[in-house]
Amino acid sequence: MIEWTGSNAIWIAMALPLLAVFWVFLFGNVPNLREAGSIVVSIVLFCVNVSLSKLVFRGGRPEFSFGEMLPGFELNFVVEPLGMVFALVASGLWVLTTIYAIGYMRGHHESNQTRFFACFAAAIFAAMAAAFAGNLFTLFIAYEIMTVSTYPLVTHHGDAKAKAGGRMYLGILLSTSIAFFMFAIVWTWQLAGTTDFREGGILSQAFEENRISSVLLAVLLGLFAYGIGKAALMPIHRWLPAAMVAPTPVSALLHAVAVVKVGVFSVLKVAVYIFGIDLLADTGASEWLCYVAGATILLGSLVAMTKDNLKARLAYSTVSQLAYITLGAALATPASVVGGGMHIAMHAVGKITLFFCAGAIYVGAHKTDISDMRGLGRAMPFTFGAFLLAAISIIGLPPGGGSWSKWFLAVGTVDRGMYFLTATLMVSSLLNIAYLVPIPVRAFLTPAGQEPMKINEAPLMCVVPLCITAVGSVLLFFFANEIYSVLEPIVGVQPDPS
Amino acid sequence: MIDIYSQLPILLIAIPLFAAPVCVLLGGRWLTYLLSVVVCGTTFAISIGLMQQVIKYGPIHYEIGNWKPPYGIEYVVDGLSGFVMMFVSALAAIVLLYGKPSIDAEIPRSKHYLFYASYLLCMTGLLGMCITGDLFNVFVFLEISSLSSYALISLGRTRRAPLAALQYLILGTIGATFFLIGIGLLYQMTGTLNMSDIANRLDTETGPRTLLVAFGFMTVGLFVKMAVFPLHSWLPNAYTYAPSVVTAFVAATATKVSVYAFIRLVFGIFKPEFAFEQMPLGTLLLTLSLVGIFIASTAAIFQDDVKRLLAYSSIAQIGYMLLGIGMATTDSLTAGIVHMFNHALIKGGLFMVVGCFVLRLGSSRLSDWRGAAKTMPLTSLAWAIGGLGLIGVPMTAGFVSKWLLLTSAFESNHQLVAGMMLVSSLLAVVYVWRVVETLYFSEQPSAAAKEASEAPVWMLVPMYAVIFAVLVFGVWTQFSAGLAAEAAQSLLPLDLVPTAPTVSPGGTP
Amino acid sequence: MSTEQFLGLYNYWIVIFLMMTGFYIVIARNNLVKTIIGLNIFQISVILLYVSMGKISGGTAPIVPPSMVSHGHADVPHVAHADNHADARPHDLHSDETKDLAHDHQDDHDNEHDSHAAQESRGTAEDHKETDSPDALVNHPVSDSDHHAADSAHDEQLTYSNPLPSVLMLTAIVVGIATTALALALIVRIREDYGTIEEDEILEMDRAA
Amino acid sequence: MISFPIIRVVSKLLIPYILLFALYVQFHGDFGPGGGFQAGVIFASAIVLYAMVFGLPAAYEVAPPKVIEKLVAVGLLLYAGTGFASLFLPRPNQDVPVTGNFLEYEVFQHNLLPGILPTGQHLGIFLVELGVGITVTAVMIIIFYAFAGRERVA
Repeated sequence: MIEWTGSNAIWIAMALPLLAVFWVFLFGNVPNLREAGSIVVSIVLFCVNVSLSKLVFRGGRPEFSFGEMLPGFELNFVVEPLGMVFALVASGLWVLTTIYAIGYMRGHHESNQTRFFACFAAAIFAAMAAAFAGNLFTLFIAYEIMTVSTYPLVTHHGDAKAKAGGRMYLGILLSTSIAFFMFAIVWTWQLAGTTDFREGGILSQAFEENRISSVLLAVLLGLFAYGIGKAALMPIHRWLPAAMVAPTPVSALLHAVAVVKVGVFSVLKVAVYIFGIDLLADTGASEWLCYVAGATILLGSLVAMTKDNLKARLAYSTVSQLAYITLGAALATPASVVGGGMHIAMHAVGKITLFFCAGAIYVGAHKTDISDMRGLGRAMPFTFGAFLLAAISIIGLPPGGGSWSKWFLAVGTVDRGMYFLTATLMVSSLLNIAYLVPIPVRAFLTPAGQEPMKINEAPLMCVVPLCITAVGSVLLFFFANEIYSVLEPIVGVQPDPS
Repeated sequence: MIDIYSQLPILLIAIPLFAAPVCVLLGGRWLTYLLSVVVCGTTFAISIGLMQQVIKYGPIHYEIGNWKPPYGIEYVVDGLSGFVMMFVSALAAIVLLYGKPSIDAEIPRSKHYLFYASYLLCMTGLLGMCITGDLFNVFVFLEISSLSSYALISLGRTRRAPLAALQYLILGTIGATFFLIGIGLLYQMTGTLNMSDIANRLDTETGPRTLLVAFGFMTVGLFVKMAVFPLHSWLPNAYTYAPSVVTAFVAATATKVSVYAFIRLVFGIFKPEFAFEQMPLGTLLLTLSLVGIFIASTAAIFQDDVKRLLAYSSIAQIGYMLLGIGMATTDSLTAGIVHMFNHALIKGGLFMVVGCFVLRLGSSRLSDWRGAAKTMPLTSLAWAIGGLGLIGVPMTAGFVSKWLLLTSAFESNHQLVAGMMLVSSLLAVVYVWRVVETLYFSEQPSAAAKEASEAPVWMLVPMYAVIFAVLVFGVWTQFSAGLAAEAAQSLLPLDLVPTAPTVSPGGTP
Repeated sequence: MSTEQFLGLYNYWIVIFLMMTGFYIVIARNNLVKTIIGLNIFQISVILLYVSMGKISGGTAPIVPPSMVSHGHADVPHVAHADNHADARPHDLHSDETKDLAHDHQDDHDNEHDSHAAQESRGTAEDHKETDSPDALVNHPVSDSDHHAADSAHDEQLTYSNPLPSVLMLTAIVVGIATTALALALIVRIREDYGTIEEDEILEMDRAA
Repeated sequence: MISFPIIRVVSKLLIPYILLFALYVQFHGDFGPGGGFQAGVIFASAIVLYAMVFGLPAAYEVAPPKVIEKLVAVGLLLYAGTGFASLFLPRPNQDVPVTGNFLEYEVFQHNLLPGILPTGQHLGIFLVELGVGITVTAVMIIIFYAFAGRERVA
């Protein structure tokens, strides 16, 4: 038997989604068996991650290595708290999304469901690999696998619009990662002689030895920030709205959780473990990134307000929210980094709820435009109720989980003395209210249009997951302290041994 | 009894050479096909045996007719030549195994036995170029492979095929003659034709000007055969109008073997110090290959014929190999050699996919491929995977060589080259993905694609063997990168000292 | 470069002239047959280059003289057979002695270059010396005093031209013939398909198609 | 051609001598200048002359294209076969029996009819030259046929 150790758990966690891929292909013609397998695997994966997290949060750093893939470059996996949180969020939400996707896909009679579920599992595999990646090289490989495996999901419908969206998606993500990310990794490797993620960063020595100036450090950071196109920093955010042509479960899991979070997660990891927050703070190399992130926060929110299509609005909202996390990395203070890490979880749970709701509205009422949703709240109370809860969390109002992460980010801006950015955060929150809250409010309070109300809630398999996530986003408010304490070690604070 | 192991080097050449006239004698279609497949398989097995011996005991020397080396012809198998011969013979065997339906469809039946004879001769020529340790012999084998490939290309279905073959013939002959002039000048200076003997006798440091002339002639001659930009003009037509099987075989092997000959020339005969310090080979290669990569990749984007698209892509990919040679460090040379191997796999696989589509859809024009993924899912998937390899996405073979090239560029302080290389590889995304989109996401399938059926199983299996190899060698790099590293190590044990003072990593000023 | 030197290199001038002529024809002619003729001239120039390289003025064909054969060789020596497989090249000088001769010749030709160049101070040997090629092919059959068989056979009439370039060129000629035949065959097919062998007309037709 | 009796008569007279000369060059190639290559061309020229004077159909009867095509292969096989044969024969004068390398003619030494049959190196060269001669003859004729008989064959 395989002994239950941390390092075994790592490869098991990565093997499970792959198993799901094969399972789905194997039983592609037997929908029930195919989907039952997906659910079982996702639940098992979550349990594995939970048990692994206990070890990690106590201060363990399990490792697993596939050995050198290329001379000097190992396929190496190390679990640290940030990655663990990300893995927990992704795998936990995968369970719900799978259930939701079954309801959605069946309710919609989508074609090519086998390809859909297989690619879905492959994307989760990539997310796990990215979360556990022990060095930049491994992270890069996981990142690219995710790009390629999600492309068929984006172009799922196969029409001209999907094709254009897919082209934008693949074009931006692949080209930025090849042109910038890869370049930055090799540059880092040349400077530091390694690409391992280490506490305190690996570039400080090169800087002390004058092999790189602070200006070039800023350039390198830029290569990373824009190379990781999944972080959707303006002006390379266009792929994210374009990817909204995908079926809603895809948008929900991938473009609220897995794909985009891999992006910001990578940015955080690079800032913390490659540059080291001390180096960033001392050299000011990340200062420009703070402003770019701030601009993205504001512009994303502003654009979101102009969108009438619900998914497009949520997409721009995501662009804006992702920039919060990038900002957390760029501010490079302990509070901001931890806040950024928390926001990964908070935003993931909140945003997936919103997308679930969008999908449920589409399945139940066949509506995609916000202006058509008047009075729908009475027909779909659970859906819009959940929407409201999640919106509160995203905006950052208590009792939503998002309030904590935004608080720590704001603390970070004050620590760095960037009051201008503090103001930006506040303005952005106001904008969030402006573009999110009216949707449920209008749905509940305005009377329905002239058409007769024959609309019911979406199928149970759609509604249950979104209620769970909505409740989750509120619960996170109360468990914020736990998340904070498990994330603290990434900025050098040792965990409480008790 | 005959000691078969000691005779392996000559058997590698003699068996296919012997089989070619036998094909002519036999005539017919099935018998010659079976014979050719068996011979190619045997050749592959022999090359594996040779490689094993090389790994175990070091380079093998074989004296033809038992004449001692500087006078007799010597065959030498070392890490590099063994490696190249192995993948050349492997691809020759697989392409032939795959190609029967395609050959039946594209080549007149009365010419089949001649086709197989030419195919075997072409393979003999390519293998001979690798194995021989004698410079004039290289020329002879070069011409054997060239002549037979001209004949193979002219077998294409359209009337443009003979013209394409003729264009190739004219340029190829000029290239080969240039090479011959170089050989003559070297012989004049040293009085010997044995490569290692020439290397020993050639005084590259204070040598006469004739040396420069010889080097120039041979380099340009091989540039033509490698289709280095701007001497590539023969390649697109030749690849486009040749029968699909021929294209798959020639594209996968011929230019690679020329690159091999070039590596031998630069590192084995002329010393790298001469080539890169006295002659501006490094700058020349870097410039030509970068310009070539950009221009050829851009040209590939605008092609409507998939064969032509891949042909331009080949010109660009040759550029990557030359980048590896041009940076002239052990690591970059390793990357160049690995890319030879990887690209042979990828391009061979992709052209095999094209062959399947041409068989079923009757055309290699992109507009006829619309929506073919519905009716030919497996073939289309093979294209997608091969295409990812060509782009260099992680877990495919293309990534390995690109990564190695990138790291070696950084190591030798060619950051600009590294950046341009990455940007240029984005162009590959465009031309590969155009085809993927056409296959998978076309709303209006073409008439041919609607009625097409999946390619026959015995084309699919060998094709997937190659495509699968693209994935395997993207993960398991010990084999390809390991052998290449050893070969590079033996060719260029020490990096050349960079002439311009640069900040060396790790050193404090 | 003095006039004398210039004329002394006459073989190279001829080669260069032919080469450029051939090259020009290949590039400038539209007619495919003429292109092939140009290609042939181009190849011929290289053949001349090789042959003139190996030729010694006054040298004979490298046939092993009877005086050497009588040194206990039962075999009748055969000479300079030519065939289209390059393998046979070094075997031309058949007996062991001759092999050794060739060997010694190569080992020592550096030292002896001067004396022999003086002796044969015409043609290529001189040319090579005066251009900066030190190891020009000096073709002297026998030179070293320590060679047992050579002593008796050492006389002027044994000066022979290096057979190797000629043999190499025989191979090159075969290749040239094969190329030309193939090219002409292709042209015949092109003519049948297009009705013309003018390249620009063919390209015009292709573009129209 | 019928109207040129002189040409017909002269060629008829000449062709045997051309063939004879070809054979001389072929088999005396071992002793003096000559060899299979030159001989093959001379031999082929006789056939070509015959074809030019008496017409292609007559030449096809003398040298049928099918046969000639196979002869190309036969000549090559003779050459390559000599090489292979040397792989299987033992080297002379060795303590431990070792077989020869490819095209190692020394292994062809034998004691049959010494002085009349060639042996050793001589035999090897003889066979290889013969193969070359056959191939060159056949190739030259086939090239001629290919061009001269284009319309009729096609």
